[in-house]
Amino acid sequence: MGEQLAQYLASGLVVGGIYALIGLGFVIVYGVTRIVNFAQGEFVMLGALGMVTLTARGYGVGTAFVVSLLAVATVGALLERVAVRPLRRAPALAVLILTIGASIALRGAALLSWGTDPLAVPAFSAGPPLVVGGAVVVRQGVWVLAVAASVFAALWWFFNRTYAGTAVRACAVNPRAASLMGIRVDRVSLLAWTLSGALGATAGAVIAPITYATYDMGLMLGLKGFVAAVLGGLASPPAAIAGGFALGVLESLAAGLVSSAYKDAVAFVVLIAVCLAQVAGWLPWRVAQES
Amino acid sequence: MAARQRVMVLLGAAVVLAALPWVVHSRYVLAALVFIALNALAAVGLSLVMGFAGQVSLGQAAFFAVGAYVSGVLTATYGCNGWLAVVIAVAAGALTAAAIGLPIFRLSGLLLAMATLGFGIIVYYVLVNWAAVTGGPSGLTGVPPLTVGAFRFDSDARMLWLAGGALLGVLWLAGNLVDSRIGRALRAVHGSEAAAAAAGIDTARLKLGVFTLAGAITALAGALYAHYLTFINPSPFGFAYSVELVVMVVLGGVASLWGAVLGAAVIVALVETLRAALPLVSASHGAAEYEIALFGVILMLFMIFLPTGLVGLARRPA
Amino acid sequence: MHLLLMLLIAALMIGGAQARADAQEPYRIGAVFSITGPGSSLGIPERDTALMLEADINARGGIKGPDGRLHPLKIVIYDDASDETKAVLAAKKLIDEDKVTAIVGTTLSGTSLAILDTVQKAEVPLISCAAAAKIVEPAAERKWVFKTPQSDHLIVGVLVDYLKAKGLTRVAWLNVDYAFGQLGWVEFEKAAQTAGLSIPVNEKFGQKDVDMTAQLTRVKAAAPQAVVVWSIPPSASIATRNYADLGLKMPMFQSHGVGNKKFVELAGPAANGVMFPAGKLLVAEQLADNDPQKAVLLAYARDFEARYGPRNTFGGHAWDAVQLAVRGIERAGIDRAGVRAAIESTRNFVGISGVFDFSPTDHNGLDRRAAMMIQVVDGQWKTAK
Amino acid sequence: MTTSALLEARGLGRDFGGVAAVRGLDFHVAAGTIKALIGPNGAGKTTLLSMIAGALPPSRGRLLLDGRLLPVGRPHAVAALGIARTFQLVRPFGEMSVLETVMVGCHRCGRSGWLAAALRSGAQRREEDALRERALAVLARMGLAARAADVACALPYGEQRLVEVARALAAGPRLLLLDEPGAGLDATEHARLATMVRAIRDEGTTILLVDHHMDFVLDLADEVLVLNYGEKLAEDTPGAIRRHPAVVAAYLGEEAA
Repeated sequence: MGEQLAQYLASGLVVGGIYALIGLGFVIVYGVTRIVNFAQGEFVMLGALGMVTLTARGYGVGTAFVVSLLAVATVGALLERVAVRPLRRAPALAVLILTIGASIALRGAALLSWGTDPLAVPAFSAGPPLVVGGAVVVRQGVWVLAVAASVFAALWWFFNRTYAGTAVRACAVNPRAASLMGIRVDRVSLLAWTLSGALGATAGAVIAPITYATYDMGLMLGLKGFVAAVLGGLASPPAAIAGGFALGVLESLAAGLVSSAYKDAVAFVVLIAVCLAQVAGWLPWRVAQES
Repeated sequence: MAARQRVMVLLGAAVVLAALPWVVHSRYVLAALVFIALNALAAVGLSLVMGFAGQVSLGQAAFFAVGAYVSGVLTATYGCNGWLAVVIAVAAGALTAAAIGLPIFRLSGLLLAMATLGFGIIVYYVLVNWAAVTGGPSGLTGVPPLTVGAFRFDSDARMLWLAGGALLGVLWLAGNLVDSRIGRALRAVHGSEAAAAAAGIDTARLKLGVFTLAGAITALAGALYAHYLTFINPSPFGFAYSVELVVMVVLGGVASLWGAVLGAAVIVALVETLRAALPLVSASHGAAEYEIALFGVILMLFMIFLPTGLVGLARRPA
Repeated sequence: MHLLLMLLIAALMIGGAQARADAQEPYRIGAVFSITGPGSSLGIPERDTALMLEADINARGGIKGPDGRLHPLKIVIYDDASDETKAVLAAKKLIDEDKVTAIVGTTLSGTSLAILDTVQKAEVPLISCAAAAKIVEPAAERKWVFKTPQSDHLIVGVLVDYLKAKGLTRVAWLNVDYAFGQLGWVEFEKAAQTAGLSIPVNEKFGQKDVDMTAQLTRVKAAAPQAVVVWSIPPSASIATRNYADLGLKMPMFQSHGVGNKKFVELAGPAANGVMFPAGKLLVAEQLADNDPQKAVLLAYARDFEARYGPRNTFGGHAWDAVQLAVRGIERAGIDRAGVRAAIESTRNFVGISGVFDFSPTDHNGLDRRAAMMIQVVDGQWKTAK
Repeated sequence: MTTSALLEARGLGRDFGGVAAVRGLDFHVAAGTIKALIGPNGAGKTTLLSMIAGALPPSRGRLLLDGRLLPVGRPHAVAALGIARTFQLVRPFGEMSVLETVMVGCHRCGRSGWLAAALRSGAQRREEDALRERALAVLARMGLAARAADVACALPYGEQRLVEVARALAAGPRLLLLDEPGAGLDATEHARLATMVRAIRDEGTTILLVDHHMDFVLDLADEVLVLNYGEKLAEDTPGAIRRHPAVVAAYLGEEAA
């Protein structure tokens, strides 16, 4: 049983790392703009399919990673400029529907460009899986955790040690005050969307070798990432990371110890539970609402 | 719309509806109109929630599924009378909505939208995994058509009378409601919740009431769907259908009942036209491939340029 | 509003009228495939095969009808996007607007079951390319409906016989949580009981799951003699790789759902050794020369691979369906009832999925000979020993 | 003038994130009087009004209407007890007409439920007519009869304020809370408002009024409560307030300067 538990934990952490990366994208955009970006999962899909195309053309994993990251970050920035900005005064629900539209449009575009077949991406490094404390971890799983850790560290540095990062944080706390202090809120919004595009692409690129890439992979991953973000209160990057790992482990334990039939429902039960707990005031933190 | 005007319009529509099978003989066109009517019913329900309670439900397909499965299982598995099953299905839709709405309507805005999304997906998993009752992913066959004496609603034309009649009836009731004290209160809540509450309106109860009503209407559409197709399985009731309903409502114009009907008609017609037209352009792509991208783009364009929908376009002063 | 309704009807009618405008007197067969949506990996080769057959038949001058004259063949293909309501509309459009004599498809069991009522009432022969047995059973109630793929109980039966013959009696089971996986499980549970196999664990996973390690860890703990995974790629491939990564060594069995190159391509070396029951098409070259299907299989595989890439059994289902419809039309022309009767009386038709013997009580027409065990060896399909 | 207290506050306090907006407040509003609430920006006036209206739960203390506790955090229940309010910022109901807006104000006068409304029962139609008449009467009184069919949010600002008052009045409240009803009105409109408020009082409605406009307030009110940093600075008749040294120093002096 101990070995099994270790295995559930290990697989849960790898999957949780993916959710955490996606959840971070939600938190950054939500923090600054109070928008739930439904297209976050599509960024992940684009990152993964970008890796497919680039590695198939013979580029190395590193080059492919950087190029697809930049490309998807550009998509994020474009989306902000073309679609989100004109609606900056609209109600939050209108913007939510807009991003749902964006996610469907991106999915449709991917379907037309890449087709419906799942596509494979080579692992970052070849070799048999590692055994850690009785649990088997594939090498790409280690990559997922390593990349997630580096991204978290880089984000921490960015938010706490750079001017732009501080500006983002200021906007997240109080956009009006930030603008009074001379911070260009519209630029910060652009930055947030670009960043979330890059984060999504990163998640997509590292998981593609494990999950393969398909045009419709974004929806479920995006939703799980959102649940991770809500679990962490939607406003705090470290909490979203914790939420991601918690969700991954919870799903894995549910599949392993309870029943695999309802494994995917776990995330959504958690989602509703967190929402309700928030209303009832049972949570030590609050989900930041539209101010 | 004044009450009398509304009655005239609906009566006119009823005459057209009654005469339609003598004018249109293609079962395909009639079936498309049946699906428009069923989608429009569900969309009218959602437009009440979106336009009058100011909330987005991303799980509306779940109520369609509840209606379809309650009525389908009762008749196909337990041999229950069809109309009784439809009534129970509608009640089940309302009860489900009330039960889920009671806790989640204390949430607001985005959290509420996401909670309804979660609810919709959970219902889908229940349909898939509770195979003993629902037949699981491979579905439930043998749902009987509805009958009145010897008259069976088993052809496209007859089903169109039923579904179209149900739609007109719901439009009449919902139109009356919107024009009443309750409807005014709903519109007030949408306009300013705080001011509405100060006027003595129990906003939480009212919103819950609308959500319940929408659940009932959507379940009615689902029940009729089950008796029309005589077969149900979970896959039409997934998240995609919830989003499609939102698209219909947004397209037509959020706070307009006729807008929801228009939205449903346009979407079905668009999909069918696309299917007819696409083979002329490209043999290698399925129509649905373009359909997905097209839906997304339509949704975005409408939110950016025409948030009041097609009805808003018509109303806008020239 | 009335105006809009009228416009709408007009638009729908124009859509239909266009298709009717052909001058010649072609024979029209309708087809509904899942070219998009979850069923697309099956629907696309089906569509390709139908297009190929249409071109080949017309290149030979068309179909010789009961009037003794050659008629061109027109196959009207619609995409149902793996969606039930779209399938119903497509079927009605084929029947009333395109005036087809018979319909082939749909791709998936759900969509086929959804259009049953339509074709039965309209009295149009339907030849389904979907797996579920209940599409054509009981045949007495499904007068107008036939299907070409081997039913689940047939495929599962071949697998269970094989397991038993190899002395593998403790078998773990995993299936994907939609119709294909569920129907497989229902049949397997039944067949296993009859054959005296025990199933220490049965687990599910989603088609969009990214990791099945948790389920496989439970399997590992139960220490069965063999494992069956009933799914299609990509989840089937992910499960296969997770299986190898966890170091599980017992033999792994899968379904005919992995009978395409995509499975091997995605799963990589982990796919080696995987065995699955499927039609003979995949190993056509290795069949004994006296196998009745060998020539037909080789010809189809050659034609298909020359145009579209590696063969798979799904395209074969469409080949059988179209050929059956064509044979019916050769005997009865555009008389739908005649075509139906012709199909029902078809005996000894050598197709891709097997040799078909239809009868009023059997609208699938296949038996155990239609499937065999196949093994992946170094990325290639081999007849399992 | 009667002296029985309609509304009474005891030790009322409200914090926002540790900062007290209102603290330890005791006062009462006598039935049938106009009480004015004044104080500089941030003195806690609107916070106080929101607490009375039930929109904001107090952190401490109690509010009593006729000696009975007011429901907390349930504005519609407070409204049911006969307390109506206007808002500092006009809150129109979307695209609603003036008549409908005022009819929303008398929402509580109606009884008919969902089913009656959907079926347009006879009783429901009669009730609808009664509500319409009542709303029209209120509009006529406010001099807005000609505006009944107009879209409320398209009216000039001053008239929107009057619609806001009409909406509150339509409920037939015992206690009317007016949050800066005179803001943005010109002199003639101000005079009209003052006449109207007096008339409302004379019909027996008690009024609690927040305003910045000193002359308007001191001229109109029967009693004045002065707030400063959430605490009571003074509570007295207008005449006494004009001479109250602390008030003059803290507030009137500022105004005068």
